[in-house]
Amino acid sequence: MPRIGVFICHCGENIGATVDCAAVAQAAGRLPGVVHAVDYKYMCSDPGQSLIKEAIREKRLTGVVVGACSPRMHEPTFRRACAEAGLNPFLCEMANLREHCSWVHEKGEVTTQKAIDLVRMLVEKVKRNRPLTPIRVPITKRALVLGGGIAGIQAALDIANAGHKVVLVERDPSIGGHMAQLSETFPTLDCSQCILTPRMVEVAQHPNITLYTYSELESLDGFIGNFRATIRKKARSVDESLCTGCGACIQKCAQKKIPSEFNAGLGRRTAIYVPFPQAVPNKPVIDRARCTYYKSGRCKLCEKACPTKAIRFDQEDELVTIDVGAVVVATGYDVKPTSFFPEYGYGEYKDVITGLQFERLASASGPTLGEIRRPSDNEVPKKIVFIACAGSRDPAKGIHYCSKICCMYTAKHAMLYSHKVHDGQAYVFYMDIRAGGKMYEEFVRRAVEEDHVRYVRGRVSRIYQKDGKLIVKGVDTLLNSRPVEVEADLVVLATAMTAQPDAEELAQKLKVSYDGDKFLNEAHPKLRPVEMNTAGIFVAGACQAPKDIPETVAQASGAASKVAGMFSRDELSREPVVAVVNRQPPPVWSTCVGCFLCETACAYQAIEREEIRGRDGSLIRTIAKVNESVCQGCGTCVALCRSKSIDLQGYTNEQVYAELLAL
Amino acid sequence: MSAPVKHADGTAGLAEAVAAATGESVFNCYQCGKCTAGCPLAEEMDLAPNQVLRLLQLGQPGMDEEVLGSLSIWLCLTCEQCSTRCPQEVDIPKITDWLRQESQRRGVANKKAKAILAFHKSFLDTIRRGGRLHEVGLITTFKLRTWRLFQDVLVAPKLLARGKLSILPHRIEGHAGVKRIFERCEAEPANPAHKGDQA
Amino acid sequence: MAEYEPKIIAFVCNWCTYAGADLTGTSRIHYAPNVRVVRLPCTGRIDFMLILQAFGQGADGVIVSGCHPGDCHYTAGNFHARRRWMLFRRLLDFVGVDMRRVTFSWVSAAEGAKWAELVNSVVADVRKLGPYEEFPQRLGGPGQKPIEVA
Amino acid sequence: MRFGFFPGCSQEGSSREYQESLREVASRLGIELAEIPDWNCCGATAAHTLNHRLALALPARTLALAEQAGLDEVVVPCSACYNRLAGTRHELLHDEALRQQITDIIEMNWHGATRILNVLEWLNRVAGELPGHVSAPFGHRVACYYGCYLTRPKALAACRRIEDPIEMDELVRAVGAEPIRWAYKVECCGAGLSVSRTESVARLSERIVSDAVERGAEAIVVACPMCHTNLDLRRDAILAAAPPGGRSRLASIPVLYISQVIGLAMGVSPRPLGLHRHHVPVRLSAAPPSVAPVAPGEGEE
Ligand SMILES: Cc1cc2nc3c(=O)[nH]c(=O)nc-3n(C[C@H](O)[C@H](O)[C@H](O)COP(=O)(O)OP(=O)(O)OC[C@H]3O[C@@H](n4cnc5c(N)ncnc54)[C@H](O)[C@@H]3O)c2cc1C
Ligand SMILES: Cc1cc2nc3c(=O)[nH]c(=O)nc-3n(C[C@H](O)[C@H](O)[C@H](O)COP(=O)(O)OP(=O)(O)OC[C@H]3O[C@@H](n4cnc5c(N)ncnc54)[C@H](O)[C@@H]3O)c2cc1C
Ligand code: SF4
Ligand code: SF4
Ligand code: SF4
Ligand code: SF4
Ligand code: SF4
Ligand code: SF4
Ligand code: SF4
Ligand code: SF4
Repeated sequence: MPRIGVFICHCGENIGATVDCAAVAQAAGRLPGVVHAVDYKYMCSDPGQSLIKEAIREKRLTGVVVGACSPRMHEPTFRRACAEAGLNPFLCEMANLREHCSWVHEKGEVTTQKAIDLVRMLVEKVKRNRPLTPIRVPITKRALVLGGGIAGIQAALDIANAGHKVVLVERDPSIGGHMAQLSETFPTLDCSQCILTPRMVEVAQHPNITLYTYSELESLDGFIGNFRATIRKKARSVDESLCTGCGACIQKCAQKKIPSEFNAGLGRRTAIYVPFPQAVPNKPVIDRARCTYYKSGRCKLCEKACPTKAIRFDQEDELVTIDVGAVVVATGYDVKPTSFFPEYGYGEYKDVITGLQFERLASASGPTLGEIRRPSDNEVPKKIVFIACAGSRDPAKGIHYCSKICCMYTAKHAMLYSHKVHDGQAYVFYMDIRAGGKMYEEFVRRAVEEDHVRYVRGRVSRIYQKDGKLIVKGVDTLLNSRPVEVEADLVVLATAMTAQPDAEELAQKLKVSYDGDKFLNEAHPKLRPVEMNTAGIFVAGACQAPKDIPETVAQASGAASKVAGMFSRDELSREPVVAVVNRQPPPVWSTCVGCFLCETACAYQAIEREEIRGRDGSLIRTIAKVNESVCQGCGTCVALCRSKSIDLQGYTNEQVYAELLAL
Repeated sequence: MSAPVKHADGTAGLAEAVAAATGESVFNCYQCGKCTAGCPLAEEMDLAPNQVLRLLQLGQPGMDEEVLGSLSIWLCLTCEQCSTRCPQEVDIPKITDWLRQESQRRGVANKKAKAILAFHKSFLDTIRRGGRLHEVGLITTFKLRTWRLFQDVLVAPKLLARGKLSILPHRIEGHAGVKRIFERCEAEPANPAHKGDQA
Repeated sequence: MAEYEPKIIAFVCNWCTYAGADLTGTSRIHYAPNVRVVRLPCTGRIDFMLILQAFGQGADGVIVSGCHPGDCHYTAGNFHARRRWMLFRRLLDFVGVDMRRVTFSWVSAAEGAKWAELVNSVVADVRKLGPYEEFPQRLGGPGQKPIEVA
Repeated sequence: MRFGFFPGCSQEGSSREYQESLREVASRLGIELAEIPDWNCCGATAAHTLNHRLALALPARTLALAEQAGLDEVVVPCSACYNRLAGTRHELLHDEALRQQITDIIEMNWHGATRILNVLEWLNRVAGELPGHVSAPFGHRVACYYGCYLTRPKALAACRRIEDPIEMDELVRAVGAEPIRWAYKVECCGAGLSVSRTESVARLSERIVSDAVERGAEAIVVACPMCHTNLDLRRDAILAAAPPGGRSRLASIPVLYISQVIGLAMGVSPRPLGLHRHHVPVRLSAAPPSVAPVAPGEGEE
């Protein structure tokens, strides 16, 4: 038999002036199962709490209802009091007599009656409460960081500096990401590599960081605190432990004309290569798809050249499995190629390039050693046109969103051009200038005021080639929509920043959600910007949305601090408001029919499949099982389950129906 | 479809009527100007294509009338260059088609568009009569309508000499049916979906 | 029955509407006392049978209210809820529930006044409709066991 | 093979050489072109401009007649007619209510059974037959001009690459010509304003002819009577619109229909192809192309 105690609080005058608290307590006392009912002036005060504790001990209460303020205010207080008196804290409920009753209604019988109803509902509920224990999950204190761009580098260093182990996995032969390709960076125009490369070296040397380059995530299992990652280390064809990075092999390589990814196609590289001189690790890989030996079975010039005999043509991919407690996803972005733009020539004009290619032209480490020369004939362009929003804000053909950073880098490009080509003229065709950020507007104004970049407000309709010039046909909507035609030597498209082509695949591997544009979704756009909806997985950088370096780094540090915060404890502990699938003695096992509607309902991937096997190991049934460390307790699955096999602890069907039946 | 836009005096704006009749919202246009930049006739227009849309978007007193009385709507060749490249997929020719018909209905067509209108009307006249275009008939009617007696006189003999002009019109068997099609199409108001009438 | 007082049951989520109703209290905005609130973690938890049960229990009107779409504490919970509400509507309609008696709404934690307005307007509407006698009778009157679910 | 055929009005008159040459090519390829019985004018720009319903009803009558005649596919050589017929079909198939309204007006049933083919689509379909018939490869550098209605609107998708179509280029290459890369493939020639605003047409067409000439084309190839009229018949107006110095260069470049180019390559003599009907005389020496053909779409490399 339940033995419920009811405690009605006056909150001074707050409740007492409107509700007849004594009458409520009396009425509660008459409810079946209630063995104790009192009212008191301030329940949350020490004497008030003692009242409850004593009653629990003396009356051997099996449940407590406090009729007072909002549970959002004092539920923890009273649950703690119960626990101190030896009653499971989850056997305590609160009826909201203040915010939902005395403060919002007139004094009188009706209001008192409502208070009685509210108490009765909770009494019926609490009779059906079960003792629950907070969920505890052990934590593996090692983080996996996916992607070695500035986001991944920053996150890895922050976590490692907090004293935790980090495994950094980068797909390319070197870390660095897009930032390594940039020339100078807005709004300060500091040299990108100068600020990045020291960080890259730090990563390589940090005792807490294990670096896997030329590697990819194969699979991820488990849940917060207890993931197991399998990583594929692609065959470099070079034994890293022997290689000294001398570069002799590269000098001798038979294949020399492969478009360099690092130079965005503007330079050439060899088949055995390091992507750029400051690469980390500075050890080559063989691009097997392009290597003569792998194509024809002959060559091995590199092997002959190598003084340390490090070349390994027979090396195979290697799978490594590691346990980690948290994952930071920092896989970055991609840009649309010029071939995407039909009206700008389907990528057929060599002197129509992307912003990223311009970065390489402007970079001292680039194919032109920082001189602005156009790809077709290596001439210095005297008239250059920058086209903003190329592919962005173009629902018809491109993407609907604003890529956010291109207004700024276009201003930067125009500025760098003006600094390098003194007799040149830069034009920018734009729709809006989006320069929100510290010193950003000032930066754009400088381009206009000091460097005399001519900004034309209008979108370019078409580009075609004539007599070695690129005819750019636009319009100035500020000048009564007058046509503006520029005969340009070089055209730079601020092409859209898009998600990585394999973002969807990766998201599915990680079981995290992504938006319609394949950018990964944070858990909440304002309040949980670095967490993802799968507990224990965090996000940083441009894989979440287009962003510039300052924002990327801020988010990376945010993600790292979340990880470090998590790792500062040995166990995770959470409220046990989670779903459970019922289990019954065989032969029923469970009423779950295995329809897995709940699985589709759950936004957190908390539903797992459990196989029930007979003694002989034969499969009897597959039923749903909730991973309680992942479940957030939203109850969506419960509402969907047609066989009522899954229930939400703390808000079970029985409890909720009991509340209703009390009315 | 877009929200209705009212004029200050409470009458329905042209933008709303356009949306009702064509399903095209002028509010989708974000004034990038790409349409105008590619339009072959923009230089000859009194209002650039994007400006037509802008006037409709603002719908201030007199703006709708300015659009309906413009020469631009008659110059448009329906070449679809603008709509093909428009990032917001605004179907300008479709809107223009409707504006022309509305302009005629209200009798406010631009005076300079007279020749164009005359040509189109003459064109339809010959079809109304025979079911097919009769080029000699077309040119003659057009001349009569515009008094442009001498222009094209130079071309006609060339055509005749090369056996390209048939003097006698061809009449299809179903010409009566075609005539009925004309009658039905012209009987109902040309722009049935237009609701907002102005004083 | 001289003074008919409608009985309203409200299913609300803990994070938005429950908190919103708390704010109504802290702002001392008064509203009709006819409503009884059932607190749930999320509107995703609400199912069709709960609404039926409420009517079976003698409710004259039901309010279902949670976070605004997109603001849900549980990323997707109220999207599920929203889709399901469309389904609920049809189901409730099919079972013969008078749909004028079910109100779906969104009240955020900041919308104290909106909560009061919502309750008042529902109470006024349901008052006009009169007691919902047909429905509980069809189910055998108040106080019966929870409806068994197929 | 048998295809339905809709010649369109101008090919009964000012552009009859287009029809003549098409029929000549078809018959040599053993293809029957079955004219839609009692077809009527598509209404062209005029109907479009003046009365939307009429602009749908006129083509709809012809579509219905084609369907009655049991024609599965109808070849429409004029790209403006193609635009009207295919456009009407598209619009009526996507709007049930409108279809009802229009079929009431034309007093005929219509279900959309007949497909409309533009001339390039059709020629590329039968291009497999060509090699065996080419006896006098058309060894000239040509500028393939598509104009507006073959490439637009997107919904009708007559050409794959909307800004730089290659269907005609592929055809002329198949008969030995060398298509040039140029900038005015899809720029408008002025279309229906030919009579009412000849000056505008002259201005637009002048740019087209100039670019073709400057890039070394020996002829312009078209697939539309309107384009032909504007570029050929209006040549005097074009010259008047050209900057004084450059007129003579623009005077002599001929404009050929794609069917005439194919016909010539098949060894058909000029007269049955209607070459004598052109305003700008077609005088092309039989010299082979000086440069090896470049595939359109390839880079300069
Ligand atoms: C033309 C241009 C100019 C710019 N100029 C500036 C500027 O001046 N100032 C500024 O602040 N910002 C600038 N930016 C923006 C800047 O590049 C980005 O903000 C920044 O690079 C984002 O860093 P990230 O680490 O998130 O992504 P990335 O730099 O893209 O790094 C992602 C890394 O993850 C790796 N990776 C991807 N997928 C996987 C996978 N599945 N597994 C393992 N590894 C993977 C990639 O190989 C890459 O190394 C510019 C951008 C462009 C395009
Ligand atoms: C009109 C307007 C509308 C906005 N709308 C949105 C929106 O829709 N979406 C959005 O994302 N953002 C919006 N914002 C921006 C948003 O308000 C800010 O991003 C956010 O509030 C910043 O939070 P904060 O904590 O940094 O600063 P604040 O909110 O300013 O908090 C700073 C706190 O520090 C206290 N404080 C100050 N000095 C001291 C001191 N010396 N010692 C101790 N305490 C101190 C202050 O009292 C204050 O409580 C809006 C801003 C404005 C002005
Ligand atoms: S428990 Fe709540 S209602 Fe009671 S005195 Fe404390 S604050 Fe007031
Ligand atoms: S074997 Fe391959 S990597 Fe080595 S030198 Fe030859 S081509 Fe280059
Ligand atoms: S030659 Fe050998 S040691 Fe030198 S970089 Fe190449 S693989 Fe490494
Ligand atoms: S940042 Fe500027 S250039 Fe880039 S998409 Fe946005 S508005 Fe266009
Ligand atoms: S919805 Fe219910 S029956 Fe279906 S799998 Fe989930 S728990 Fe089992
Ligand atoms: S309660 Fe919510 S989070 Fe938990 S399993 Fe169910 S749907 Fe998933
Ligand atoms: S191209 Fe489209 S969006 Fe741009 S101005 Fe023209 S109609 Fe408006
Ligand atoms: S359709 Fe009309 S407005 Fe559009 S580009 Fe052609 S002529 Fe200009």
